[in-house]
Amino acid sequence: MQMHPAKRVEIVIENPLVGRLTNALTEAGVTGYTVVPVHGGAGRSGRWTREGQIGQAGMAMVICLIKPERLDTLLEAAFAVVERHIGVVSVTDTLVLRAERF
Amino acid sequence: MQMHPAKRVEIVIENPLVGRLTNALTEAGVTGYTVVPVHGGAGRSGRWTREGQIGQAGMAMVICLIKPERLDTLLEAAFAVVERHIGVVSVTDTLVLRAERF
Amino acid sequence: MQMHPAKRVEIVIENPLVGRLTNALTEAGVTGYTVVPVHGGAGRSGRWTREGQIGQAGMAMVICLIKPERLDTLLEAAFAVVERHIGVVSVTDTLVLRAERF
Amino acid sequence: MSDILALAGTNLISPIILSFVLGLAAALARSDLSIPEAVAKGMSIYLLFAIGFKGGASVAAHGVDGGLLMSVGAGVLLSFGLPLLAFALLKILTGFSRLDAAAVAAHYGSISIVTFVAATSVLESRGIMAEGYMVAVAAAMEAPAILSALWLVSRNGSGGRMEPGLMREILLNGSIVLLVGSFVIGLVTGEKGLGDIAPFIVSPFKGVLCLFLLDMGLVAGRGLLQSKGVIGLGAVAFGVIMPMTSSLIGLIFGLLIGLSTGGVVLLMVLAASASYIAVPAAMRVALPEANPAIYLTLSLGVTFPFNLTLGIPLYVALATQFTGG
Amino acid sequence: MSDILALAGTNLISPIILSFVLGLAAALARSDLSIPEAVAKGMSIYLLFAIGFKGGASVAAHGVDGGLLMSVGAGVLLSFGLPLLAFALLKILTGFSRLDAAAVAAHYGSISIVTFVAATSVLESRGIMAEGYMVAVAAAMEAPAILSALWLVSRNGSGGRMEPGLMREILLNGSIVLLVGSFVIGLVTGEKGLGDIAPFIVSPFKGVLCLFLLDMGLVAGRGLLQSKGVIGLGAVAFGVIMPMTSSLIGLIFGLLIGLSTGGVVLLMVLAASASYIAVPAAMRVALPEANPAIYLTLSLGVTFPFNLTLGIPLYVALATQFTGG
Amino acid sequence: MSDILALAGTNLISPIILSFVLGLAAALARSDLSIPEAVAKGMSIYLLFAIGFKGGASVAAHGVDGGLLMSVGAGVLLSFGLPLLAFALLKILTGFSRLDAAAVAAHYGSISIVTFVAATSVLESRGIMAEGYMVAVAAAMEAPAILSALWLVSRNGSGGRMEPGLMREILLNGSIVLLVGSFVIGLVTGEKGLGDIAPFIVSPFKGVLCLFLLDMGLVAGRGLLQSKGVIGLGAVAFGVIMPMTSSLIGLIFGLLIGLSTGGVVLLMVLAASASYIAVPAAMRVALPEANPAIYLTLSLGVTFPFNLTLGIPLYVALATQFTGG
Ligand SMILES: Nc1ncnc2c1ncn2[C@@H]1O[C@H](COP(=O)(O)O)[C@@H](O)[C@H]1O
Ligand SMILES: Nc1ncnc2c1ncn2[C@@H]1O[C@H](COP(=O)(O)O)[C@@H](O)[C@H]1O
Ligand SMILES: Nc1ncnc2c1ncn2[C@@H]1O[C@H](COP(=O)(O)O)[C@@H](O)[C@H]1O
Ligand code: NA
Ligand code: NA
Ligand code: NA
Repeated sequence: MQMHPAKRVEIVIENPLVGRLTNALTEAGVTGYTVVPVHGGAGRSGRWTREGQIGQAGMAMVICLIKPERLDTLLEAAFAVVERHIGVVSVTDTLVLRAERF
Repeated sequence: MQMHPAKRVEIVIENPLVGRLTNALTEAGVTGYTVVPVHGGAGRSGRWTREGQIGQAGMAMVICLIKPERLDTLLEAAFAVVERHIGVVSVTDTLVLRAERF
Repeated sequence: MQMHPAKRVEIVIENPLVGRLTNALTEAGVTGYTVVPVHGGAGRSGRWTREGQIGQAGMAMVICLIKPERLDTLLEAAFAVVERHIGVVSVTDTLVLRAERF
Repeated sequence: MSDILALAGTNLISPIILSFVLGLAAALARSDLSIPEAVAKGMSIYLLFAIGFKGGASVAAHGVDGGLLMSVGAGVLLSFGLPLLAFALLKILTGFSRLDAAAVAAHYGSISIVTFVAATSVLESRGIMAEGYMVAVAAAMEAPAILSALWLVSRNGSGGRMEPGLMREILLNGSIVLLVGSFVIGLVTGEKGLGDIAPFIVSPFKGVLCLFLLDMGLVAGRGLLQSKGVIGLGAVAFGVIMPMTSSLIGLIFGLLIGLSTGGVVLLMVLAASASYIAVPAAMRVALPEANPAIYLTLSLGVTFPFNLTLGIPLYVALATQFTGG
Repeated sequence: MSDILALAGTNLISPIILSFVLGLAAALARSDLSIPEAVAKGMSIYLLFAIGFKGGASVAAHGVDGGLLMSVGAGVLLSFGLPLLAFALLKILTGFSRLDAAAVAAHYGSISIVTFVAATSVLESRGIMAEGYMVAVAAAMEAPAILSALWLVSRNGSGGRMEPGLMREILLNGSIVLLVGSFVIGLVTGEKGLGDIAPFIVSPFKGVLCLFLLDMGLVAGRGLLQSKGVIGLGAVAFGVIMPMTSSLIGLIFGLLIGLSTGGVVLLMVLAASASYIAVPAAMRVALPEANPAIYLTLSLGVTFPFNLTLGIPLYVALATQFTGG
Repeated sequence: MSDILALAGTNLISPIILSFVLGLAAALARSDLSIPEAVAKGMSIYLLFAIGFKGGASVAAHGVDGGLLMSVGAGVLLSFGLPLLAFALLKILTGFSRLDAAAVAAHYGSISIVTFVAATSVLESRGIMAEGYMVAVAAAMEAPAILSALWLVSRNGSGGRMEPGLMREILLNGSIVLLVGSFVIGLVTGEKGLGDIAPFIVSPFKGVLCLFLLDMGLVAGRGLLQSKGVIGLGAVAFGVIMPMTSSLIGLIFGLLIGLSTGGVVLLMVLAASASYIAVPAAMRVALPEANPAIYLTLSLGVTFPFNLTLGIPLYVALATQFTGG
């Protein structure tokens, strides 16, 4: 089956910032992403779980599949939001079906 | 530790189709997959979130780890289900422990 | 943007073992991971979904981004927990922003 | 007329309607207020269980008459037939593609159980009785409309196909099973069973309905925002004209069968209301190329609020007039 | 005998049992009806809190007597001992491996709190009183059976190991903590406390139980489908013979302690019921090689429905007979 | 004094407080007891809706007087002003950075609606009436404190910035919208509306509050474990001295406005309580470098339990004393 090279960007970010991140992505021309819930985690700011939370806090994972040439635009837009906040960003090489969608 | 090359296929698909997809995978001889919930996303068919949904709608992510030589069978089975629907498919090279399981 | 090579380890494991796994990772010096809920899946031990479950059972996905040179330590720690249990482990090459965090 | 307006006025000033309005307003103002999906689903299970059980217990108390079979038959007929009417109306009022029109039509042949529940609670507060078995009619009307819509599409060769397993999925769809199942439980355990669990399914019912409608308002409002520009004036007109027309057909059927005033109202409401759970899910499988933004916006964003606020009082007024009840 | 059947009949025609049957039927018919995990967990927390609180308040009202300590002691003894009986029976009736048999045995020594709750509500509707502290006995019986099972496995050298932290996890397991905690709160705040929150934990209790059993039916039914062929006729026989046998042992203990009729019934039910939450989770950690499909199917798919439908009326009949209550 | 202690004693022996203590104890003992996030959020929506509705219905019944506007004004003033006091106190008692101190200050100017709800239920059980519009005061006090805190930070040039959209987010925050919205619904539908849904929002209220406080205890306890060592003795002292001081300021305001005894108590409670939902979320956006462990531990782990157990009875005693009520 015909596959096309792409980048898979995975961003773990605090819930109150998800809207800002996806807005920034949209403004940067990124039209596709998927938001996955996160139940808990650990990092430089310590360990947490959903059960130890009240209200809107907690984190989410935003996954973007994108054409390789658009990666830098995306990362810059994402970084502007993520910069001052906790969370991580990773980029993996991948292949996608139906390239016309990206 | 001994690692074995494998493919990681990630399919984002509408909830009402998850059962059809996993059935198709099973019929194609794929015995292992993991279904992860999705909270929201955006694509060619617009932006959505769980909170703007009622009933069974929304999407899910199906992740399959598979021996490289079985990739084509899997993609064909998956594509037959996904074809007419919204959603994305990506394939990444990966390594797995305990190859006898795949 | 400056990216640094890293490994992305993805472990699917039973819920009652998540705490043990993250403790083992912490003891092995891994300070960062993300836990994602899993809604269902299939493998050598059969097919299951959240809806067919009562109580604490079910599975979760633990994702670790880690410096390549620390991979072996991580895998050994993880394997000690996962060994006798159902579940899968995969390792993918990736790139991360803000390497000082890993 | 002024009577209807007065009725509508009283209806509008109720916690139930105002909760829906609050949700709608919060969504349109882009507040982050939201009810967790699991809780909303839990409340809908509660409402289905309660309404089914009460219907069954009421049939147990009053006995079944020939009306049950006739009403179910009428409901099935309506569910099969109304999509054809809707399809024709859509061709006149909108420029929707054949596929989109068929998908919308399926929704209007099927029913909205929350509209039904809201109507029940309006009847109750006015002291108007209705046949308990109308719940069974509601269940019977969920599915046939989907078949009509698929037939509308397949007539010209392409598009909709009856996927293997889809029919079973539709008929064994959670809300049908729960409604019919709890109806049967209510029927079997009767007054005694109802007495046992009344403090759970009767007393707090209206309050739960308020919170559920708050959520419906949120969902409808967010849907409207997300699909701005998807539907034009003609489509909005359809969303109001269609329920008014179908309610009249429901009225005729109800009078012919000889239902009580309350029964006639409920049949009108079932005819007038449009599905927003079972049918959308079926459409995603059977007609994936049809645009969900269109049918969800019409059903949930136009027709549901219309029925809830103006439609129900109108139907009550008409039914009272014609049954002399 | 005909008496027992009549009792069973009345028992079967109750919203509680029929809700379970509805769930079971829906699952076996492969309907997509489902109750969100969070809501099901919420309901189980409600049930544990309510049953614990009411037990405590009842002890506060009637005073503690020596029966409390003796009953808890008897419960612990039963929980330690019944796995040995179960293990022996399994060796006779099935071909399960040592490991699987031990895992199953752990479940039957421990208890099912929903079966206990269902029995309480049967007693209530017949006007049979029971000691409030039976709730404490239930809590005490959850864990010891796990130790017995691990001992059964370790006896022949391999397999089960007491992972560090497992013991604490079992003893501080959510349902034990909630049951004991709310029992103590009920004990401390007494009738006044109960009065404060009765409209929450007393009146709607049976209704919530119905919805919870609907979910149990769904889960049990789906479990049966997923594990078709895992258990044979011998295992099914075990799933019925074991609770009947243990209930008799419970009967003897109850009579020796001098419990009231209701108390004897509840001790029989505790003995006869099998865990499906705490013990499975512990088994996944301690005996991961044991097959969960076996122990979940037996406990949830065979013994739970048996106790719910036939077992409880049988135990009530026996206890009434022997206590002369 | 002994009076206050007696009051505190009675207060402590209530299902509400003991449920919180149970949650706290379970978390500290590292039990896995937990209430699903969706259920906890569902309960908080229920509590907000119920408290808002009842407030509105009570205003509808007793009429509005000038006190409403004055009280809302006083609330806004307190919310703006108390962060300055908190900031000064923190500079004296702790070594927190400017940023952390400002973030903590925002929490103490804002309010905790659960503390308010708990106080309402204490007043009720003592038969002390309060103005229904205190609910509106609560809503008005949520946001201003955030602005004060951002001003405290921006004064010295760096750090906090008012992100675009943040102001709207804060003002249209779910709990404010729900509280104000249900207050208005209660006001509009009045006694009749309340009668309709009282079996849902009045009778089971205290019971739901118990389960919600159980969850708060679990969250507070887990938070304390996770942030051991983050706050020192000075900070703990702040967590007790600050609410006592603000409650006195609230007392003065309440007396000046001429509120009833119950109204004075509630204004004291609002002043004394610290936010743990709206403000933390706003801080994550506006002051991401401030340490959440500090402000959550202080607000949820120190001040909330203090107010719940000792604070409320103290405020009731003081208000009774000074209003002569
Ligand atoms: N190395 C890592 N691998 C995976 N997830 C991580 C890692 N580091 C941080 N995270 C996630 O990002 C969140 C915030 O991390 P931090 O900014 O390091 O406190 C954590 O709670 C994790 O969910
Ligand atoms: N480029 C992308 N990256 C990640 N997820 C995507 C992307 N495009 C689409 N999706 C997901 O697939 C769903 C349907 O996409 P579409 O078919 O483009 O409407 C979206 O709601 C997203 O969850
Ligand atoms: N090949 C696979 N790809 C993705 N997930 C898998 C795969 N095999 C197993 N899993 C996941 O791991 C769980 C246990 O697998 P197993 O140990 O094979 O029974 C399954 O329920 C899946 O969630
Ligand atoms: Na209709
Ligand atoms: Na037992
Ligand atoms: Na305050």
